[in-house]
Amino acid sequence: MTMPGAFEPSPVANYLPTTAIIEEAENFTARDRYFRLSLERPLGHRPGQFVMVSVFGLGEAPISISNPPGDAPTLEMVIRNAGSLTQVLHSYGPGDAIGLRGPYGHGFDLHDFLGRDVLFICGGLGLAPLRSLIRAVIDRRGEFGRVMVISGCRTPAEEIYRPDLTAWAERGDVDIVRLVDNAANMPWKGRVGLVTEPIAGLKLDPAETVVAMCGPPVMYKFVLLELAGAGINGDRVFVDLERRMRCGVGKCGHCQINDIYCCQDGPVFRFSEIAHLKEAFL
Amino acid sequence: MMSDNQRSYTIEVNHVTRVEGHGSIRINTREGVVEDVKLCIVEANRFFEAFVRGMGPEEIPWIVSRICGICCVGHQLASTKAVEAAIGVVPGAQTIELRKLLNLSQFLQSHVLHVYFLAVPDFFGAPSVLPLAKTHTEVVKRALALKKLANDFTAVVGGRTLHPMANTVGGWRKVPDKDALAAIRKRLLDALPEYEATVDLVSTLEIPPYERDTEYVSLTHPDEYALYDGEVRGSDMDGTASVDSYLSICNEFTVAHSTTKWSKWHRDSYMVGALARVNNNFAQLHPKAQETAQKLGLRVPCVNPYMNNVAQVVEIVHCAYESIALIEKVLDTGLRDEDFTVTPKAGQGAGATEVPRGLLFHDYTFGDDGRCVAANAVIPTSQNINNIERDMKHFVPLMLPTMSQKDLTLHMEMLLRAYDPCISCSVHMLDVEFVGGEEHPGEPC
Amino acid sequence: MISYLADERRVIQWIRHLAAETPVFFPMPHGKVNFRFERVDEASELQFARYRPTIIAPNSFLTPTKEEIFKYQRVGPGRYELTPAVETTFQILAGVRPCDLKAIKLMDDVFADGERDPYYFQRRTNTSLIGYACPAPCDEMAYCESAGSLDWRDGVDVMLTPVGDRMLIQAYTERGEALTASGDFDPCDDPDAELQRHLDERPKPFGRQLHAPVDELPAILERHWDSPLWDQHVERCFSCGTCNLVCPTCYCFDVKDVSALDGSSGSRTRQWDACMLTTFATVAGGHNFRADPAARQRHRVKRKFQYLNERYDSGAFCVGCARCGRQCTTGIDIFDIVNDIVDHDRAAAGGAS
Amino acid sequence: MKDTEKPKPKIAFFDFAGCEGCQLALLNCEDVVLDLLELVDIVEFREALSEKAHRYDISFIEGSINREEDAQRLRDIRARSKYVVALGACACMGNVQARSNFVAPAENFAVVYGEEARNRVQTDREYWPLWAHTRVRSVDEVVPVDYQLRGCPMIPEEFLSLVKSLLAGSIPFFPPKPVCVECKMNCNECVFDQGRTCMGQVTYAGCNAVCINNGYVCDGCRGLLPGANLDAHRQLLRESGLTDAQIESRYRLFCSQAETKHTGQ
Ligand SMILES: Cc1cc2nc3c(=O)[nH]c(=O)nc-3n(C[C@H](O)[C@H](O)[C@H](O)COP(=O)(O)OP(=O)(O)OC[C@H]3O[C@@H](n4cnc5c(N)ncnc54)[C@H](O)[C@@H]3O)c2cc1C
Ligand code: SF4
Ligand code: SF4
Ligand code: SF4
Repeated sequence: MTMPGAFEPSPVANYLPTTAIIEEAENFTARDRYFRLSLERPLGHRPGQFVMVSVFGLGEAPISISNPPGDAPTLEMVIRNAGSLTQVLHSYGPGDAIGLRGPYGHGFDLHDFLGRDVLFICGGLGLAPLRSLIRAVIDRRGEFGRVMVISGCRTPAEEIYRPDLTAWAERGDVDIVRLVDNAANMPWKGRVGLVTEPIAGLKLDPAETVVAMCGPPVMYKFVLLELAGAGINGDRVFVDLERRMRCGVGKCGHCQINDIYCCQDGPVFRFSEIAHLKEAFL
Repeated sequence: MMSDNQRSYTIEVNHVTRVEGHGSIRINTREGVVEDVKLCIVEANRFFEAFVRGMGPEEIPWIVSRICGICCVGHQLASTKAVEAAIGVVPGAQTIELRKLLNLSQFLQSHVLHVYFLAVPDFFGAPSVLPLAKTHTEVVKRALALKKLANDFTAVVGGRTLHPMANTVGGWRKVPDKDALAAIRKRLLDALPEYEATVDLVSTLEIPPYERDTEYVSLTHPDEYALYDGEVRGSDMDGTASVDSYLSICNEFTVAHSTTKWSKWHRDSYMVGALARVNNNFAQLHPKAQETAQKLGLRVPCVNPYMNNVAQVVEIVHCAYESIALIEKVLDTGLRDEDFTVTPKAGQGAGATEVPRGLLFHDYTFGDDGRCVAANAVIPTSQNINNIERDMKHFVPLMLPTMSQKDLTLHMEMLLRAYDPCISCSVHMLDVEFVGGEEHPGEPC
Repeated sequence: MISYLADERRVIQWIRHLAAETPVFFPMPHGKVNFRFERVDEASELQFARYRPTIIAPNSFLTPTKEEIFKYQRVGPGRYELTPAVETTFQILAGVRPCDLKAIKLMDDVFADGERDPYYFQRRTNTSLIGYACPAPCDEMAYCESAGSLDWRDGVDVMLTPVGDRMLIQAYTERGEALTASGDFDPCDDPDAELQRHLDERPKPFGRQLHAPVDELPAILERHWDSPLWDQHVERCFSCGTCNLVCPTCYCFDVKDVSALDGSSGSRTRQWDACMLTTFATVAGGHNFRADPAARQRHRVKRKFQYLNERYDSGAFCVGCARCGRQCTTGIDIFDIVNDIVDHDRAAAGGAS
Repeated sequence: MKDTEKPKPKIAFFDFAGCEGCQLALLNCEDVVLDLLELVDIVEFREALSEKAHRYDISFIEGSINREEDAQRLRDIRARSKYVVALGACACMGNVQARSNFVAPAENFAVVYGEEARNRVQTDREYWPLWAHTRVRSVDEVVPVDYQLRGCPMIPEEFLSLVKSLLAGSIPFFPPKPVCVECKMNCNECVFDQGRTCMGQVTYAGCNAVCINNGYVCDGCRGLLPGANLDAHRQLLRESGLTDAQIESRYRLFCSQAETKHTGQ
């Protein structure tokens, strides 16, 4: 690689990926593969940010950063086999090299959560970006009130980051609700149902709770209704909006909703700031 | 032990490779005597003459170009001429020059493809051109370069290489870019040594020495080596026949043992194609092409059908020099956008042009509403097929005493390929032939 | 600013003179009724009077329809050498109309947003603009005055303003001064008077007029999210994206890799995309955030008259060139859509009061 | 890109009823033909070579399927192939020859070969296997097709992009957009501005609008774009002065087959 320092996007390095080597790869589910990459230097990211992953010849895809911020020159992510590029990435393993640029976007700001009760609502692959924040919160567990994680997916076979979920549950100071839409004929100790269902049972303190959520587009409308029912104000709900993205830096126009670009102004938004955008929650 | 040539056997080559379209050869011998030789066409029908009915004049050349990918330019030109004759359109001088260029580019492309890709592997004893890429890299690279040049030439003049769209009834939809044309001329000039090398390559090939005299039929023109236009000449006649009389030239007829339509004119059969053209119009070839013929031992009249490949090389040289000169002329005159609006009307007309494989006729009739009511096309391969079978019938007994079955098979395939038959084209003209032999009752060959 | 006067013949001579040294692009007739920017050579016939907005707007000289952003070359297992595309050819766009000049200014805003886009700006800095102030609407479709772009001059190096049978030539930048130095022009002492004359000579109103001022449109459009008008205006829409592609303020692009057969080398390119195309907002997995043509049309219209004005505060993103309405084969005109919504808004307000 | 070595995929070409122009279009990729041979084994290509094999990674099928005998051969090829790619308009949608589907087969025979031939074909069993002209079918009407390379002829760039994609273990994808996109990017004057009519708005792009670039109009040889607004298009053609019969003939010129499928007739 001849272009140094691409992790601090400079005008020249714009769009130019650097190389990272896969250290560990594991299939979490039939279509989700976990990767840990070693980098030349720490990413310097915030939870909720993303990187553009490249395979030369096939293009790029935005992928969320799963690991918490820190000094380690590491990047963790989970990639779903969803198309032309991600299918090829699923054949990649330790030692293989991929291209990276970023981190991009506005992630979560830890200050919005400090001292509060924190509720994470993750649908399916939505746990991938939220894990970065959950880990950051747990690392400084003492500085937060209650910490609650609702993690749902379609079937038991589709759950990602299972060891993490188990470890968090074992701590005792984090409330974990794991649930699936359908557990038919599969071993499953968690609950069956939609991520909206456990919310009422958590007996949230509307004045103290801050929510971070990420999941498939259909999830948002229903969760937001449920949260509104629980009296939680839109300015304390943070959502992660994923749209088609080609450039990652607010130029290509694909992720535009009204006057915002999800990549540059998001992907994490305070709900109250975008509640009026009718296209945000289709 | 019986020697190979004493045995009774059947040679069957189904779906002969390295020809355009699907054809099969079938030869029966019994105790060293040839009982039957047949060339069968097993291509599926596409009914062009049926479904072009109802089309307007401009649509016809565009659609019938799809009769054959290799001969698309030829079908387009012959049908354009026929349609123009039918509805009384006279194209301008510029259009005719562009059509000639388009035709020349197709000759260069098709002949290079045929000589290098389809015929030469036989002489190197290779099953295809692919292994030659390793053993004769230079040859293959040259073949590709020359083919690319010819393709780019077609694209510059016609808009694209296959099924070009710039030519239409009455004129040119978009005249070629003069810079691009000048660039092609320069590339042709630069490629002259490569064409020379092609001649050298072919001079090393051993052409089977078989001869059989036949009638040679082609266009002929008082002012030039006839490729785009002219009257029809048969080597057996004095004077010429008009294109309009094409039905009495091809004289399509059926024979008792076969349902195939055959052609004959002054004799039992005739040959069209490069050898026929060279035989009939040798004096009008470019001097360099005449030199080439001499170098390759082609003396007219030449009656060895295997020499058709050599005649193609002679024409490659001719076309290269012709193209260079004609592009220069066109560039000197300058290119203008022309009006090519056409008013459909009733009428009938035939058109002919030489295509790489020989003489091609198209004929259309338009009704009062300006839509096509009848169509006919007589393609080179259907004219040649009678002659090919006769060659085979003549050669097999000559070869049988000295040749193994394998060699004989190869020689028959080579003979077929020497004619550069284009069976995709012929399908809509030829009936399929069945061999009712006892071994394979009812099975098509 | 230096100002000159000259007749059109001398101005054209000057442009030819520039073209002898630098690539100059000028709107020239193309086909039956259209124009496009073409490179000026000896054979070109240059004319200012005859004009209809070019098929593709001149912003294609700043963001080409297809542009390489870098090349890659494998140099070892997993190791690639990247070479960013550098474009430093100096070019002049001459005869650029005010609508397109404003559009270029808007593109400057877009590509400077967040990270400055190096590929856009390397072309932008190497491009000189010679504007031409329209003395009359180019045809019955234009509504540049109403869209607020008719008097745009910001960003030009040289502005040509027809006054009577002469032209006022004004160099707005140092580069403009250098360019005009080679012209055979007369000095002009009172450019303001000339400009005023130009304005006086211009028809009033100039071209078609929107039914509401552009700065009121964001609020009006906001009130009509669910209007059945969106559906009505796409009944004949082909979702063909023509309206996007011809628009001087559309800039969306797709990123694609073009590789050699064995994948060892190639380039990453970006090429124009269009939000009216069906799959523009489709994500992997198949969900389409704007599957309905009406939703796409609404997005396009609101982008031009609401969203981007809100984001960049540069006035309407539609400059009123009317290219989209002219080039739409099915006759959908954003001008009609907007007016229709304004009329309904007015009617509703009238009915309510 | 990964660096592990994979065995060369076996590629085969089969031709049915068509002009063989698509195979020729491939031979016309002179710049890359030799490179391609480094990456794949071409095991069957009757037009250019005499070799044969029994299992194929990618089978390219050229031509329409006009007879039951051909359909059988195609099923056999499908069974032996990992991917089947329809190569060109004939294979993708029947192409021009599918126009004859609108006429009784016997009538087509009579026109081309005369009454006598028609009678023979209809009465003599022996002629049946070769002549049985069922109906002109596209490849996907007979067997499942993985990918389509549209156009008459197919576009070599698309062919290469498909091969590259499959070699890389990826999924070939040809964006569904109309020809107008490419036409505009080429800065062409719309043919409607010239008083002519065009199929570009409802036709699957990928040809770079080559016909319009060269002064012609789009005749739709790449087939109808899924979901295209055909009602609006027919209406536009009507307003441009075409009669309903002319409109139908325009639609049928290349994509008779695709159109009947498209509109669910
Ligand atoms: C901020 C952000 C973070 C993300 N984080 C993650 C993450 O952590 N993990 C993860 O797995 N994913 C994540 N995604 C989603 C991920 O980016 C996509 O899954 C990925 O881009 C798919 O790329 P691909 O090349 O494999 O798919 P592609 O093949 O490129 O498919 C994507 C697009 O191509 C087009 N397309 C392809 N095939 C078709 C077809 N048959 N018909 C129509 N259109 C088609 C569609 O328009 C589709 O939108 C994230 C997305 C965003 C925006
Ligand atoms: S140009 Fe017209 S038909 Fe095409 S997408 Fe735009 S509005 Fe629709
Ligand atoms: S929306 Fe239409 S009128 Fe407005 S700037 Fe774009 S092309 Fe011109
Ligand atoms: S000419 Fe055809 S393809 Fe081009 S824009 Fe017009 S309708 Fe579309």
